[in-house]
Amino acid sequence: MEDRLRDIVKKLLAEGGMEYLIGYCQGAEPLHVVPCFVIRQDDVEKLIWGPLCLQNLSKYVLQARELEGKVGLLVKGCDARAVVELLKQNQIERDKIVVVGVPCQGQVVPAKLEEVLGVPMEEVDGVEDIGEAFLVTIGEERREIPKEQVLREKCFYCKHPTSFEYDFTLGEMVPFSIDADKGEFALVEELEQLPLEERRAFWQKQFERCIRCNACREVCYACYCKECMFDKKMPRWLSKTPFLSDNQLYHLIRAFHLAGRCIDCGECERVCPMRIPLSRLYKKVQKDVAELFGYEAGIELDEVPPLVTFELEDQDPFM
Amino acid sequence: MSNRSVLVIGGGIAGIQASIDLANMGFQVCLVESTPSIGGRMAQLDKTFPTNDCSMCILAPKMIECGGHEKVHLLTYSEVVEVQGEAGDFKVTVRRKPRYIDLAKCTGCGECVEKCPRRVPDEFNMGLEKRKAVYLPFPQAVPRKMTIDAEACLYLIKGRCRVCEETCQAGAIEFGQEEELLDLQVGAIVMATGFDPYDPAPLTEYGYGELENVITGLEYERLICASGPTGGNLQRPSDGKVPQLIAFIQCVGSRDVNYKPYCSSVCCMHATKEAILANEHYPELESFIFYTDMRAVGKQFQEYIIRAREEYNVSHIRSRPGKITVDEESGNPIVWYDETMFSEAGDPVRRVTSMEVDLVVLCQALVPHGVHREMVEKLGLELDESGFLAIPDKLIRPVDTTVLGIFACGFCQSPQDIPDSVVQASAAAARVAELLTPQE
Amino acid sequence: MVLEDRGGDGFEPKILIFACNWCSYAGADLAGVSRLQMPPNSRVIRVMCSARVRPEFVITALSQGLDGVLILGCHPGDCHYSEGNYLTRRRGLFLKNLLEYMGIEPERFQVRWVSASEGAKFADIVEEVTGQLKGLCPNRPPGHSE
Amino acid sequence: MPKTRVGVFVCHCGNNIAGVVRVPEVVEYARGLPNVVHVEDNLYACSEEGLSAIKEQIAEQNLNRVVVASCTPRTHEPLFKAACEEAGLNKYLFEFVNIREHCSWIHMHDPARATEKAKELVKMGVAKACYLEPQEELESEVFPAALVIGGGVAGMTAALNLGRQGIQVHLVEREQELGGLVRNVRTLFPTEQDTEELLEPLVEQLKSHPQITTYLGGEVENVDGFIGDFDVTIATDRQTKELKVGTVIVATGAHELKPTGFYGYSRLPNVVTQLEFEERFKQEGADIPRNVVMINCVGARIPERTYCGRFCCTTAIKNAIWLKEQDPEANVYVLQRDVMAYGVDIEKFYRRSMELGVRFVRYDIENPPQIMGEERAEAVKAYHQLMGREVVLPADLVVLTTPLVPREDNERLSKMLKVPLGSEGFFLEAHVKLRPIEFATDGVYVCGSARYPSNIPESVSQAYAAAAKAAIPIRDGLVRVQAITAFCDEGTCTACGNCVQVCPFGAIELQEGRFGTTARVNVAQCKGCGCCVAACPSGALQQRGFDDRQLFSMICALAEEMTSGFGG
Repeated sequence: MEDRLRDIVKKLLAEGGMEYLIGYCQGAEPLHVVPCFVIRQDDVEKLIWGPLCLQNLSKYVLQARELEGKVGLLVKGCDARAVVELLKQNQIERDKIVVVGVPCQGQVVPAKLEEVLGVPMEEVDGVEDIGEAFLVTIGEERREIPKEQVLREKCFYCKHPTSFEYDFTLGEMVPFSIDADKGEFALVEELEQLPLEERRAFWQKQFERCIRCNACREVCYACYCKECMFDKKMPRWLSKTPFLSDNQLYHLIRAFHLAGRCIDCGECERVCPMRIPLSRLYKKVQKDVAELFGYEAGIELDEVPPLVTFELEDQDPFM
Repeated sequence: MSNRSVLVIGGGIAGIQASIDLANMGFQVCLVESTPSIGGRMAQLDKTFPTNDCSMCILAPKMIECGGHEKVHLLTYSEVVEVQGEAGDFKVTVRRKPRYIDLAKCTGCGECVEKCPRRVPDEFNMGLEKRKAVYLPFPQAVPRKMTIDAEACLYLIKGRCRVCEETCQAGAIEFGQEEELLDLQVGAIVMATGFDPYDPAPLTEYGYGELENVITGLEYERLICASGPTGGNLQRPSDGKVPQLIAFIQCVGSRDVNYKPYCSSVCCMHATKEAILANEHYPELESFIFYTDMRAVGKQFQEYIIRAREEYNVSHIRSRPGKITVDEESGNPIVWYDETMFSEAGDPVRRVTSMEVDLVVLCQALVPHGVHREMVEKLGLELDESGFLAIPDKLIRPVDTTVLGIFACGFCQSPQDIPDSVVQASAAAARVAELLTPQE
Repeated sequence: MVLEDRGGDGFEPKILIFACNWCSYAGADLAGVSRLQMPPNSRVIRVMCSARVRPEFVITALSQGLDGVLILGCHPGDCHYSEGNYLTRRRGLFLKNLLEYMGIEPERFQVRWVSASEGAKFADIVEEVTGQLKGLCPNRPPGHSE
Repeated sequence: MPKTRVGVFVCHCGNNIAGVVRVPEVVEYARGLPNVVHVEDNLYACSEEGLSAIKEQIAEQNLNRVVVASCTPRTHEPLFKAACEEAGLNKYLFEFVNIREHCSWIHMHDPARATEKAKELVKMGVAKACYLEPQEELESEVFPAALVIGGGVAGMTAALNLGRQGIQVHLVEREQELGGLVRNVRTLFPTEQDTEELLEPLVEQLKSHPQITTYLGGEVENVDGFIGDFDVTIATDRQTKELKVGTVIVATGAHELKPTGFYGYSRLPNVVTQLEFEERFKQEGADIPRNVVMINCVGARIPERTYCGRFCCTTAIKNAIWLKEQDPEANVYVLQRDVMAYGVDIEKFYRRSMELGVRFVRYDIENPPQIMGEERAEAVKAYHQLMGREVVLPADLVVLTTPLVPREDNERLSKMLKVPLGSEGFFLEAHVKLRPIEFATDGVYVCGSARYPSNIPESVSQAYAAAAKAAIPIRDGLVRVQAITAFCDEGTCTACGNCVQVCPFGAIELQEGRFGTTARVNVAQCKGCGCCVAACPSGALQQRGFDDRQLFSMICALAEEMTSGFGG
């Protein structure tokens, strides 16, 4: 598949009109894949594709606004929703981007892999998707690891293994089911069923750790404001010190802003240095948007975002 | 070409509203008011039914809007002397009484009032308090300028004093002032001269003027008003005691062929409001309203009556008391009235009974204002049999008088409450606009 | 100045109310004009429409320690601006669920419809919500400044 | 930027505020607030004295923000704003704090806490004031035409008056004929003229007036816009017409209550309403019954419908007089609960009816009259309060006096015009005392029984009054838009389009500009709701007078004494 990818990119570069393509290349360590910008034909060989290509690259596509030509973008099915949302929110014009869709059958969480293997990450040489499982190479040794042991949370209930918004595609894939019992919102429901005090305690424990490094915001495709409201001098929504109440305010407001925008790429949780399970917050946002307003972000281009419209028949618990 | 100026006579709520509407329609308005301030009777009310809105709170903005309007020329302390001409071209002579104050210089600071040695009964407070010979009729007065009462001023009657003149730093006292006659030319005239309370003295059975603790509705209104002589503390005249039981007697002089045959329209609601206010001030206080028919016909009026009964200790007794006597020792008035009792056999028996209360409030008839008849003559208008302005076509021209170009709104043409007066005031403005628009 | 009241039996919650100019603020005025007595725990901020209220304001108010926040708007269908309150309804619904998910008592954030003629309803709501919040602890985080 | 200098004026409102709130304490407290350079209290801030104090201090203390703590901005704001302006201070630098309706009047028994609350409200007001900015108002033109909805006596009167003021009028009547409810009435109080004598000339004048267009069988389908610029869609059988008008008068009238379920009405053939009575005898030659019993307050002044129908007593008296005039021997009884013969004319009428021999019997709501008879009403049994016993009154005809009730259509119209209905279902005016025929919504007025049951002289007066109000903006030619409109900080706008989507007035568009694509607000169309501001994640959209800094600072001011939250 990597070969076909490189062929397409070579052709696109040769045709002209595309300034560069944003894809993935190998990082300093074997389990570390990083985004890369493919500008010249020479760069094409750097491109890789596999279960460690975790990043949602659509964050970088906004750069196309400043460019003459187009920007190419490699998207997994899940990340394609971000592209749709960016189009919807007028952040990018469709003819300024070239979308190359890659089919995906699950992404690996490196930390989980390390734990399952019992081997330090640096010693692992490669991970390959072989359909039912991941094939891990450690020196000479090859080990098959069942997917459910190392999969990213969002991949368990993946509905879009293939990008549905593309100019070129590397093929289709059927949705796969790793754990049929595990519903999309299982973790949210689990939390919802706890008594109020325990939920509060749960979140307080999480947000106590927040150091407000803003990594979650920086990585979020939807955080494209020219000046974030949290950075404004007035109103100064947050104090500089990461008090718990301010941390909660920060995450709650972010969650609110992402209602109808969050496409479940999971990047915020992935980059959080304090390991705050932010997906649990954002899955709730997605769940409510779906249940209350029948809305799913990043699917239909002409669907109006849920909180800027209404139905006369909306639920009304406020009489 | 019709004259685009309008004369409005009377600066009560009706006159104020008519002036504002006319001015907003682009007419030049001259508002003539006989007292030193606009505001009229509404300014004397504490609260208004059925919302218990504080009367001054809603009136003051209108007074100020009217007084400050660039197209309204206020002539307070003035009277219409003569009117000639016809619709579209009336010639009016107005007399400005001397107020011995230079309006341009007076700041309304009130220092002269402090120093003035002469005290006379204060008509704004129904004589329940004294004011000085130099005075501002009430705090929210528009214009906020002093007036020297020529009939009370020591200098003007006896030729000595002039303390005010020494006090006034603005140099606004002008004893040399004389009355001024102004000639106006207007296209139309709006009458809004309002009402006076009827003096219940002729109804000797109620002892008004004899019995200290029998007062009138408007006197009561000043007593319960926070800006009144007692600061809103309800104190009865004889001993300053706060009453626990109050009797309100309705139709005093109204609906009575011996006095005024008509219904004064507002007294049922007025009395109920007064009873509610009393209870608001003193939660233990109980009121009895002696009435004939409880005429509560406006929006939210019935609900107001029900609230009075259910929440404010107000009882309505359907009877017209025949006599009021007094318990000499306590000074308590005793109200004698008919009531229907039932014998042991269950037969009804009308019998006279009595109730001793702390205070009696006579809700007297309201009659056209004192200047009314004089104005009617000067304007060549006609009266109906009750003394109100005759309106020849009530159905379709309810604010047109018998003289083309002269319109009437508010109490001068029939008894009515504030909203109805305000409606008629605007209606009069509409009729003026119609008259003064050249028709094709 | 109210600090000493907070906590313990004498806890007096502080409630922030956003009221739309046309219906709910007028309803609150009517409550005043009608002299309907209610506990002095609420403070009204007037906005032209309930839909002006950013959810961020609600979150901020709660985060700063106010005990409850109410958004009052015209009844659905009665909005002076036609549809603002429908937006309020959606935002309110969403925010309410989110806050509860975070473990914040549902009483702390409420949306209600109060018309210009509903002075009594305004008074009832203030009474009711004050009572509800008295039943909770003061809104303060554990281990923070107390 | 000059230093912020706030002046605070605390009103006693006589005793209304000072009787509960300890004003001197509030004054002292306000002195300690940031940026406050002057504080004083006034007996009545709204009196000329109070206003001149404000004006003087603006000059003397060089105030650039004014905060008045008194009553409700809904009635008094214009007054204080005007005072600021007179003193040379932009009126948008004024902030109102309500410590009367929202404090002293509702906490009368707790002066201590009411005082605390007043202080906090003042603090919030001052906090907001510091962020106020001067604003310019936009003026817009008024389209010189008016719409009158309803072609009854009120609507026709209003239309004629406007027409005669030289204003173009569109009159919409849903029936095929003008006249409304009155068409079915036989004679009119107080002149006792035949209805036709009133209606025919009115209709004639209306139809021949060059400025007035009448739409019979017409329905107002839609109204959009605002004072000065309403877009109206009128549908008649033949056409759908789009119109532009500057102002609108609602004169849609009301129905007579058909009292099904009361006193055998609709079951017994000789039990009719007053209006049916009039219709019946409008035709010549109908037999005049000898024994007639009228029952007043049917369906009115009862727990389910508390209001009084105002003129139904008059109608009963009028019809009773007519009966006695037709047949002096007739026995006419009016069973009543209070005879609402207010004023001069009705009382005179009432007295005349008694002189003619109409007998009034008072009944009690607890003990209502009863109809005797199975197939038809034979008699009415009533408890005679004065006699203290039951009386049986033979009846050839029973006439039920019922009140007017609101039209079902009111609700639709109220939503379309964005004006409220009261609890009874009649249109709710802006202020029951001093703005009886205006709505809170500018440019829309009401008259006649659409507002509350009114007799003809009253309806006609209201119609003239409504016409006066509707004429004012048209004669003036301009309306001024309050500067509470939204605006976009294009530098931070991301053009996400949320604001465009939520704006109920289509006032926001995405446009190309110095900062690329951004939102832009058309101020003339903006109504100042602020929906867009709350929908804007970046905070680029703001509302003048209600911006994020202003509201945020109020929250902070209130919360300052609190420790931070999210506890529980």
